[in-house]
Amino acid sequence: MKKLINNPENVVLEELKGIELAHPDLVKVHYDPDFIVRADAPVKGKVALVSGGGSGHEPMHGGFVGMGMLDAACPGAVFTSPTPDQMLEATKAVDGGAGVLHIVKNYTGDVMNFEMAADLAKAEGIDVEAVVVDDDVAVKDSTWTAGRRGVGLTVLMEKLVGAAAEEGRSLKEVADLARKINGQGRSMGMALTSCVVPHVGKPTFDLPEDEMEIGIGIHGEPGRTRMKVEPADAVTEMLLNPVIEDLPFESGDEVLLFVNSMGGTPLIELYIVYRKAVEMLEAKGIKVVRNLIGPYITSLEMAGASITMLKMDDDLIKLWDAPVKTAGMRWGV
Amino acid sequence: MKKLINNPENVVLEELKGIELAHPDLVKVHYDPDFIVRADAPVKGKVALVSGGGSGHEPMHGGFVGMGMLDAACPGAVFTSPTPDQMLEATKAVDGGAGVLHIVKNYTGDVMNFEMAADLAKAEGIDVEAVVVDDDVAVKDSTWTAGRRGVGLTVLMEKLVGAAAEEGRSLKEVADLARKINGQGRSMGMALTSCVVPHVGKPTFDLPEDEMEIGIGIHGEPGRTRMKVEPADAVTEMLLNPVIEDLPFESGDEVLLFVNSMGGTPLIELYIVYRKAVEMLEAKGIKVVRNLIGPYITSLEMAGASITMLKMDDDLIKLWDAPVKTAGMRWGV
Amino acid sequence: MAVTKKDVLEWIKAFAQVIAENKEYLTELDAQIGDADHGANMDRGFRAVLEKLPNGEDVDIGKIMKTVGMTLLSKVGGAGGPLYSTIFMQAGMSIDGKDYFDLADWAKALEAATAGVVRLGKASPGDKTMVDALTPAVQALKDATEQGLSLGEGLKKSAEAAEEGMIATIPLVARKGRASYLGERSAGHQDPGATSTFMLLDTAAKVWANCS
Amino acid sequence: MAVTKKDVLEWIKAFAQVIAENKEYLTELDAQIGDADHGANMDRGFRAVLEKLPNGEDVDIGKIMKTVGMTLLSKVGGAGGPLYSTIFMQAGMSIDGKDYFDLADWAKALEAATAGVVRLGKASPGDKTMVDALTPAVQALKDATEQGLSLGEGLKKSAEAAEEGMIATIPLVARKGRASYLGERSAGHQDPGATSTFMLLDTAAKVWANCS
Ligand SMILES: Nc1ncnc2c1ncn2[C@@H]1O[C@H](COP(=O)(O)OP(=O)(O)O)[C@@H](O)[C@H]1O
Ligand SMILES: Nc1ncnc2c1ncn2[C@@H]1O[C@H](COP(=O)(O)OP(=O)(O)O)[C@@H](O)[C@H]1O
Ligand SMILES: [Mg+2]
Ligand SMILES: [Mg+2]
Ligand SMILES: [Mg+2]
Ligand SMILES: [Mg+2]
Repeated sequence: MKKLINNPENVVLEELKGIELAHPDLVKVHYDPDFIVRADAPVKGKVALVSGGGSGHEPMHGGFVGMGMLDAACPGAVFTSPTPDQMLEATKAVDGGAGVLHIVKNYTGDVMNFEMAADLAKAEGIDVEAVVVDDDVAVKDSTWTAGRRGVGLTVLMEKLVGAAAEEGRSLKEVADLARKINGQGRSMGMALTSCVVPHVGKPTFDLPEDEMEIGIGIHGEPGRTRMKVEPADAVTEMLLNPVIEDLPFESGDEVLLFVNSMGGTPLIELYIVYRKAVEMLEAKGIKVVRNLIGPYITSLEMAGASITMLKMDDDLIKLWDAPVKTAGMRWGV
Repeated sequence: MKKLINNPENVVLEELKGIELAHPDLVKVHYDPDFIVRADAPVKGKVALVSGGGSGHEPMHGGFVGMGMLDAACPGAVFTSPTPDQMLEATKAVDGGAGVLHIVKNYTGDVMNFEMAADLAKAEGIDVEAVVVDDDVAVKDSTWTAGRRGVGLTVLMEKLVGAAAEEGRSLKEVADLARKINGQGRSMGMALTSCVVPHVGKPTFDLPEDEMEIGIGIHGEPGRTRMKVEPADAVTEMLLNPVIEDLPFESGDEVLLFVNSMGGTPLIELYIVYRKAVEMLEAKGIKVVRNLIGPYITSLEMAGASITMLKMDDDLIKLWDAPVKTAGMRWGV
Repeated sequence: MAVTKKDVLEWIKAFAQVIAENKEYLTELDAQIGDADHGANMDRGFRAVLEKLPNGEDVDIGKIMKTVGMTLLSKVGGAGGPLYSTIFMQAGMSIDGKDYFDLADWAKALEAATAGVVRLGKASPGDKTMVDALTPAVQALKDATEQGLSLGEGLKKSAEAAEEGMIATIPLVARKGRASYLGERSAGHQDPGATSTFMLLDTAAKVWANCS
Repeated sequence: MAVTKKDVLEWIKAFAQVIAENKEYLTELDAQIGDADHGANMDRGFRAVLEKLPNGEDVDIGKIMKTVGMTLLSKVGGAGGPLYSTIFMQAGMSIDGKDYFDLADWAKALEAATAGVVRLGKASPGDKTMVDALTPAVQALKDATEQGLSLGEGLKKSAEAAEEGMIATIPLVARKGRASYLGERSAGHQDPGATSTFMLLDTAAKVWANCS
């Protein structure tokens, strides 16, 4: 295993220390239970946003704590959802009296732990709503299964809903907006290499030098199919077409196009994918009105990329353009 | 070779197309000769900043074109310095009448090509000054050799000098500021894995699974020493101590600390390194007043990190905090 | 024929040991169809349990089990955390106030635990989860109680039933948890949670074999 | 005994071919002590040269060489681009206006080319660069001219001298170019630029062997 880490057991703790030292102007870090809150929490009268999940997806979620985005993030162990006590304490720390929205990625563990935390918070008199993100079209959806995974759309949701909360919208409005976003955004990802979970010390899956995995999850969960490596343009088609067809996105739609690195894929390759994706969308009469390109929801050092598309409207565009000041996403201020 | 690319020969062209499609609000892309200029170039009366170098270091330099940073960037082939005709045309395109500063990383090819371009531009009546960045302490400096390489400090210089130009400082002032920055900034990097140059198709160097290379360049040039992989804290010491000792940085100094990913190393590891670096600096009485953490000057998908330190003063802090609006670095606007 | 407070403490300590020894194995199973953390998660949780475990004074068995459950809840995370927490919380509530219990008590406790897991995770038998180990184990305990088998015999039968349930997860296509994302590709792999659950019941059978 | 315009065109085409065939080899040499692009750079440059190469009408040898030089300047980049551009520009200026040249002319042309490279790159012989192939080749051409050797003989001697110079770079510690970053570790590797320069002069010796 080749990583710039010390003891694998201390990875998250040392990362948190780094974040605390690096961004005292943006966030405060609490330990035991571990969570990150914006420096000025709680913000009186504003709906507070809490998210969280396993570590190893940086900058998500800790890097998205700050003005215009999350009020708190709860980091679990690497690829392991955090625990209810973290979520409860974070919820209490950021509640400004207008209620708290939990943004939960649809993984059994995340959902269960957040549900328990919400119950505990409600018992303490805090108004809590939860929204589950499940945008990954690589997974077949069904009421009989755990359903789709929450992936790239989470990043967009945290930004957009964060802006809405900053505007002073109510908990119900903010939660409805989050559900609307979940309804009109879709993602799919792929991997060229496996990630290595620190405490495991070897690749989660073996991918031969000439193969790739299409439809991968952000924890190295195997995908839809394994196949020979194809050129970027073909890969882009394999990711984008299922995304387009699922919603479906249609001619005349205005979208936000998000091309994400899984961690090990550098920016130069993302632009090559972005280029092909825009060409494909243009050919279908779908207009890209906003974009995001870079490593925002990663899977440790895994090489690969994901594409997320979100149908936009005037309200969403306004919310996207609104100021945001976090370590991982910043503009307008 | 596992990359999201099509034909290796088209990597740079397709990347430029992607950048053009993604950021029309920030930049314009010219082809043949290839260069990127800010969307509102030339800016009348402002000193223009032109940089460039081989591709494969994204977001540097193309991602740093925009308000408050570069006016133009010239992308060469992957890891190959661009050619004088690119630099000449870029210089002409951005000259707003106040002269043009060339920011050149100290590699034989970059220096020669930029020198030729400057001569050609001067012959056309444009006021051109050049500043050469050579901050890499991994290389022994000497007048008998090519000298030190230009690495991480380039990113900081482009931001700081860009802000100074935006303020309306003269070409001489801006060039002097750049030389001052070069005089008080130092860097050193390391690699855990080799990068793969697209047209080569295999790793530039072989690094066994249990070894790392300390003092690596940004083109996969071998470093000072190869050794067994060590924990992040030990690696941080190996990078930071030579940086501190070279200038030297001393107790009471205020610095900007820049922890950079070589491309394949994810953010979580950078924070672990940052944490250790700050602890070391605090112990020496050196105060970190600003920081930058992320992949800003990369070497394709190479895993590894570099540390850059720049001695700050009130003017530099003001320039650092000044608004910048580029694809790769953005705040204050 | 009863399990005492001391036996319960020994069982928990022994299981922590079993988990530590099988950490890599469980993680390896999870790597096949999940995210390669089940062993590490359980080990982190049970190391914390060992630190928090009461020495047996001033507490009853229910209290001990609930302490284990609370510790797991705040230390494990993932799906395994709340589920294992529920097993101990529900079993603890079932045995609350007692300093010892017999086979019938244990059958009831494990039935409550299983019901809690099903309530939380909404998995049915055959979904390729720990429920596939728990359900037959509960049935075996009930049968053993009815048949009047000894404590040791009953525990042995429940461990065997859990083992069969665990092995029966191999051909199944997962419908719950992370493995369900794999669809058909999840078949052919043993469920990690069912495996650790078998170990839990197997450890009970071994540690409590000679309780009298 | 003279090299004609046609011979010059043939030499350039043949060299483009040699570069295409040795692209991987040159890049491999550059990977050892540089950045693994010398072969790709030269190949990109000479493929562009082939496209821009005049067919020989309305141009003299000087013009042809300067066209090659300008094309390399805008297509190669790196250190190799300006340096190879200089070789052709300076040689072209030296032979300007002519439709053929003899051994003495070529000795002067290559001397001017070498001087241009040294002016630009500031390398001395022994710094482990293409200067180590050029310098002895120029000396060999001058000696051959003085000794009154034939064109073919003189070219052969210059190619041999360049080859020796190229091989002599192996033990050297680089003091210029990217290889200098390696310090002592650059010893034991042959310089890629000296290697392509040997190929350039070797191709001339072969293509022009029977010029009369
Ligand atoms: N909905 C569920 N109901 C019951 N058990 C489940 C459910 N989802 C997952 N499990 C169990 O949890 C195990 C995985 O635990 P673990 O790896 O610790 O958590 P995670 O899947 O969050 O990484 C699975 O092997 C399965 O036995
Ligand atoms: N200062 C210099 N003077 C003469 N030749 C040089 C100098 N620097 C480099 N070279 C030559 O250039 C060659 C490398 O060319 P190339 O790989 O194309 O450029 P780069 O080093 O920019 O990647 C070296 O092998 C060496 O022969
Ligand atoms: Mg997990
Ligand atoms: Mg080069
Ligand atoms: Mg798991
Ligand atoms: Mg080279």
